[in-house]
Amino acid sequence: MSILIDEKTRVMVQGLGRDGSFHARQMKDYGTSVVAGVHPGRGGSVFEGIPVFDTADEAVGKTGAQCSVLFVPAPFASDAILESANAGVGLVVAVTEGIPVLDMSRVAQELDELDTRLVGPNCPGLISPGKSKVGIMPGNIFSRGPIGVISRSGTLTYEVVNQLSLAGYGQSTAIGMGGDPIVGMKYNDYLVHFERDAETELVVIVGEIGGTDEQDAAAFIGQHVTKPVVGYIVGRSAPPGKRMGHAGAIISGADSTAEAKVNVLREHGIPVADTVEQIVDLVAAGLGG
Amino acid sequence: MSILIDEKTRVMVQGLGRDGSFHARQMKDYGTSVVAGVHPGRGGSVFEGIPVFDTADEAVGKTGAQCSVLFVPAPFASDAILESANAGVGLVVAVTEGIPVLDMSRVAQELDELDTRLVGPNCPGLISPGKSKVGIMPGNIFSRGPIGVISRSGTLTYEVVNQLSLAGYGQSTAIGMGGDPIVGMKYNDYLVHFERDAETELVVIVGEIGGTDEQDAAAFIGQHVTKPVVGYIVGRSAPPGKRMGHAGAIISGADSTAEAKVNVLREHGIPVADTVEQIVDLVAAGLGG
Amino acid sequence: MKLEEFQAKKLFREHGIPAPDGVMVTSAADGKTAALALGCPVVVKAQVKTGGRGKAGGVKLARTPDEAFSAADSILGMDIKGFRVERLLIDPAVPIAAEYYVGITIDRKRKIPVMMVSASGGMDIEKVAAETPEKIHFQPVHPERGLRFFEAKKLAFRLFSDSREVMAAASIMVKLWKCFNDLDATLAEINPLARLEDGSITALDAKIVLDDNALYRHPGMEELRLPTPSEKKELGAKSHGLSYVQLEGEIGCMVNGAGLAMATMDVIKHLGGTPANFLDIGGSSNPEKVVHAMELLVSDSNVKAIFINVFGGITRCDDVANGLVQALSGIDLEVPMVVRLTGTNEEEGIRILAGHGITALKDMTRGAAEAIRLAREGSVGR
Amino acid sequence: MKLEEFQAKKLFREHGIPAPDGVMVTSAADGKTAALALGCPVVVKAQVKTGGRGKAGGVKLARTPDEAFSAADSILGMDIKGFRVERLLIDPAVPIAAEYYVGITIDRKRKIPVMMVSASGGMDIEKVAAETPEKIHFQPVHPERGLRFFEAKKLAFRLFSDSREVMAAASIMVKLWKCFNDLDATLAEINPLARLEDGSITALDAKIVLDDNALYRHPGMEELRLPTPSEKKELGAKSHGLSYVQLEGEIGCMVNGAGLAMATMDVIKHLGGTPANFLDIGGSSNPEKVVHAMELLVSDSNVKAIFINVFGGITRCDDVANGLVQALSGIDLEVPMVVRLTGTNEEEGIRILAGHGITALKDMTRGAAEAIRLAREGSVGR
Repeated sequence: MSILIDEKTRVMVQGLGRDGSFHARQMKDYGTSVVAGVHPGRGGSVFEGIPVFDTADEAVGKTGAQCSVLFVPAPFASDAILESANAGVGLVVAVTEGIPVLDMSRVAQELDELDTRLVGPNCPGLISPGKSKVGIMPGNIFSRGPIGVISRSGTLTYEVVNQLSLAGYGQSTAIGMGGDPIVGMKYNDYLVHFERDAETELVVIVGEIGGTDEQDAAAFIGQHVTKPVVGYIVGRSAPPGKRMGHAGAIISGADSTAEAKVNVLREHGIPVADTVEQIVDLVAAGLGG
Repeated sequence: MSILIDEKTRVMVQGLGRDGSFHARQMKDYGTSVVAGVHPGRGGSVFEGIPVFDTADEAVGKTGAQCSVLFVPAPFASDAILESANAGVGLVVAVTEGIPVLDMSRVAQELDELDTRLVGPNCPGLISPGKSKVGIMPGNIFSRGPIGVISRSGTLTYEVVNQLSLAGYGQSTAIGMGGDPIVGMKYNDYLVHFERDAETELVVIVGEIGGTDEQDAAAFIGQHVTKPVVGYIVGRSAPPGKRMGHAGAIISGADSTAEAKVNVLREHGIPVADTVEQIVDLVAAGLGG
Repeated sequence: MKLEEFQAKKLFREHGIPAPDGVMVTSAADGKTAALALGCPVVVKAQVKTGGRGKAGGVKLARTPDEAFSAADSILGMDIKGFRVERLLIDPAVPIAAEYYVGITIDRKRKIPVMMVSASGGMDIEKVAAETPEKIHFQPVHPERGLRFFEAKKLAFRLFSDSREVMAAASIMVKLWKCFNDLDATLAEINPLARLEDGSITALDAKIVLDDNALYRHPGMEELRLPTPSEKKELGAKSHGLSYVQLEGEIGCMVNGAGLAMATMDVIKHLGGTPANFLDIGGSSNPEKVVHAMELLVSDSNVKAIFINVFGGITRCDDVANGLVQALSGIDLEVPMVVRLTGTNEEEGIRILAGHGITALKDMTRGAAEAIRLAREGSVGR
Repeated sequence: MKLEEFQAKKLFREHGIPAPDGVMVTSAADGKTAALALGCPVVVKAQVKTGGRGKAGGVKLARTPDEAFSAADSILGMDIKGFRVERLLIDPAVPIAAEYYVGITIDRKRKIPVMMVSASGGMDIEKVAAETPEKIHFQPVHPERGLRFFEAKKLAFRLFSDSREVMAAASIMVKLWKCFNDLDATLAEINPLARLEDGSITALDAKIVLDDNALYRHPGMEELRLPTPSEKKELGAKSHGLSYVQLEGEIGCMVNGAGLAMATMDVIKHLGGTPANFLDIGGSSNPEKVVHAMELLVSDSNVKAIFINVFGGITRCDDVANGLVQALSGIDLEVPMVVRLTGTNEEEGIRILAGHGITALKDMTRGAAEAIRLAREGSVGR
């Protein structure tokens, strides 16, 4: 098992520019079932054995794509998310960085009315090791196993996963939920799935400064998650009012500091690592207990 | 029985200007349970024994109003409809004439998401004779009985009802659904209620040129209405492209002519009167059969 | 409020929709000057608020300024479906490769705007809809969200295959929605939207109908009103709170309420008469309104008899009768008149009218029949 | 992008929000001239992108032009929370009866904008939120529908009782939403919104933060950028694809990825060191970026050691190593440097670096500890 995607998930790639083409190939090589590309004006052509369509509607209609991964430039990305969602795609993964926050707010409202879940934007995507990879994660550092990973960051996810893999702790599914102020699914949405997933035995949540998602997760875990959870929060050394790379990583109030988040997690009985290396220790302890 | 309103319906009046004040009094005199007025800036005062509130929220919260009748000028009317709907009012009756059609389109979309039904705008309202009157209809010409009336017009409704009453055919509920291109509930929405209402034995639908609501009703009646229905369509002598008083009464295609509507109704087995007097004869025949 | 082509094209251009930047003229001489300024060939187009002007000879190609002069000269003053041509649009002529239709209007059933496109451009879209409905593609437009680019793109791929043309057309569609929404229009139409030989996409004709109820939000638009003579009469009536539409019949009608006014016209027609007009005086018994309404009726030389049909509702019939008496006292009527009065306090109302020598009936059909009879007799009914 | 008060007030006025129409000046002499032109009394206000300037002495009332001169003279050049005052706003002083708070920002949890109002105006709203949260009233704003008048009215009735004041305040709230939405802001705030003694409502302060990601839609806004020296450095970094924030510590960090960069800073702090900066060079192994990043680090005189922390993902470690070597070959480094390289092909990468005399570790925590040790020793690490 795994959550959201597996080897049967039919994936389409929206936007076959430089990045889209590169990662379409990477995903295919990883084993992802890439069934379609969408690129206006290139309908009817074939890219690396993948049929390309002008619109998401056609791609879904002709290939039964269930999941779309987006490499569309920021000014057009929110339109592309809505195109896929309105075409009936159940899961959209938006890799694109730099989408205006009000665009995402409009997207979020509309997705509420549709049967579509969104991962990202500004995210590395998600991967169910050995089954399917949807996004830009480096497949080789992941390994199959019982750990669920949910992270707001990209390379930090790789760092964490790499250490887990090296220590022998494979992953059921690892998700980069995105570093923007407004993202689609959040910790709690993923936790619901991990809680139900038979393969997952423990979940690592990697958080950062900004917002209060980690607090929401802490409360949610206390009430609804029976599996052990390990936390890690970065940005303890970040000054207030400054954007730390991620648009969402800015300390805008007492609640959004790393300290506040660490404290709330611990108050809910969730062990929190001080360094990446410590995560492995806490995972070992969590699985042992 | 009756539909939508009865003596227990708690009604509030939005907009206590000249018309709103006059008709608030008229409704109260008729026996309508008028529990609140809403007029920004007059909160805390009392009009004719009716407590007045600044906002619909307060009025609903403090009086349990379930129905609101609107006498708010056109430029502010769509906002007032949404105010009531968002305050939890289940039935809004918009008497106001001249609301821009795009405003009504936005209102219609939002009401779809809320649990609020709309009568009108640009309508005389509705009445369940002897029980409750919500709108501007002259109560004295109505009488209690087994006929449901749904009309797109105001005075024409009175004309029809007056003849029915004089001939001894009282009404369960009579509704002026409004003469605008976009109105809230339409024939079919009311027919569902009349079909279920034990007091109603026959429904008269009074239509006019413009749109295809009467055709939709004909198809709906054929499938879902077991009670006899009598039709009457005005505008047979109206030229194409000209607005006959009502913004909705304009022949804009072959389907929206009176002839087309009469024909479709008759094709579905619904007798159609040529004159107001004939309606009474058809009602008599319908109840007899 | 219907705009003329030259006005609609200007609004299109202001919204970024490509459309030929021609010149509106009202004389043949100005037409020639415009042709010289624009460079020939030009198209000389009658500006009338009706379709089918092409078939009626209201659109002509001119290869030289002199041809523009004679085309303008022949079109000005022409009568097209009852509309006299007073204005021309001189547009630069462009080499057309194909013609399409793009329009937005309100879908009354779904209660939202809908965009319609078709590869059958340049034709009457209602004819296309009636004969080959499969050739029209629809896209509902959520009034808050507007037409999204992906929706426009889907439509554009139905009409074009070249991706630059698709993008250009989709962009025009989004702009047309914005134009429709910004102006509170009830119709915004490009027919034809043309693909030119160079692959560019442009609006060769333009139609905008504004929502009269929303004009208060667009005060500048009122200045664009160029009423025809019959519209002038209707607007004059409106300024007195009357809703009036002139027809060609003999029985002048004055009614309170639009639905009842239509029913009155219908019953006249049903009885073999011809209504001279639609006239709704609204719900009040205000004598001044009745005077203005009467003036409208007597100013129509076709009117052979007048039928006043009033239903007293909230306003009582006795009040209405008093209002009518007061209004009619100042009018010297030369055609017969029938008054029908019913509803609240009808007996009292009829008595008041009778006291002033006005015949009043209670029955609408009988009243209409009486008016028709009097019109035929040419006799005076009071 | 944070705007200054005088810029935000101008945008407010353009959106119909009443706000004093003052003058921005950069010298005491101009301040006096402005006071003369506006008429005294005036308020002399430091233009700095931080709160609490009032307490810091950055706002002064001047009853005469000469007082305006001396107030301006004393405020210009002042340091307020690390921001040097270079600009002043001279506003006409108005008689205030009461102060309120009105602001819009994004509610991350509900994923929509939210309007917040409070009768506790003129105070730090975060303090109000922390201490007396019941004094703040919230209204979520649907991003497509916008703030409706009835919603604004409900909020306004929480603050005002006089109906004219309610209507004026509600109208300002609707306009503030439009301003927020039109400009793609992430914050638009009036604090205080003042009721003046004559009952009128006006914005006495103005704060707008624009969404950097949406600036491409508002090309004119870029001209409003008035960067502080540290912002200039960050902007310069951004133009090279680098995300940089200067801090006060000793260990210069260069990391690929924002999350990893924060983790790097944290581990330095955790081990008792102090990070000199946040620096994310993104995912690429582009040598040019590394050169620019290195220049940023060495230009910071606080930096005592450099810690390069790279995780090779899709980009392989050997490619990254080659990029680093190429970049570093042109740099004459005077502080010690530690490179940590891990991920795809890490062994090969470390070998390549070693071949060029660069110490490379696989472990992040050990790398950070080494950098801290070297910084303390002041020795050279290569």
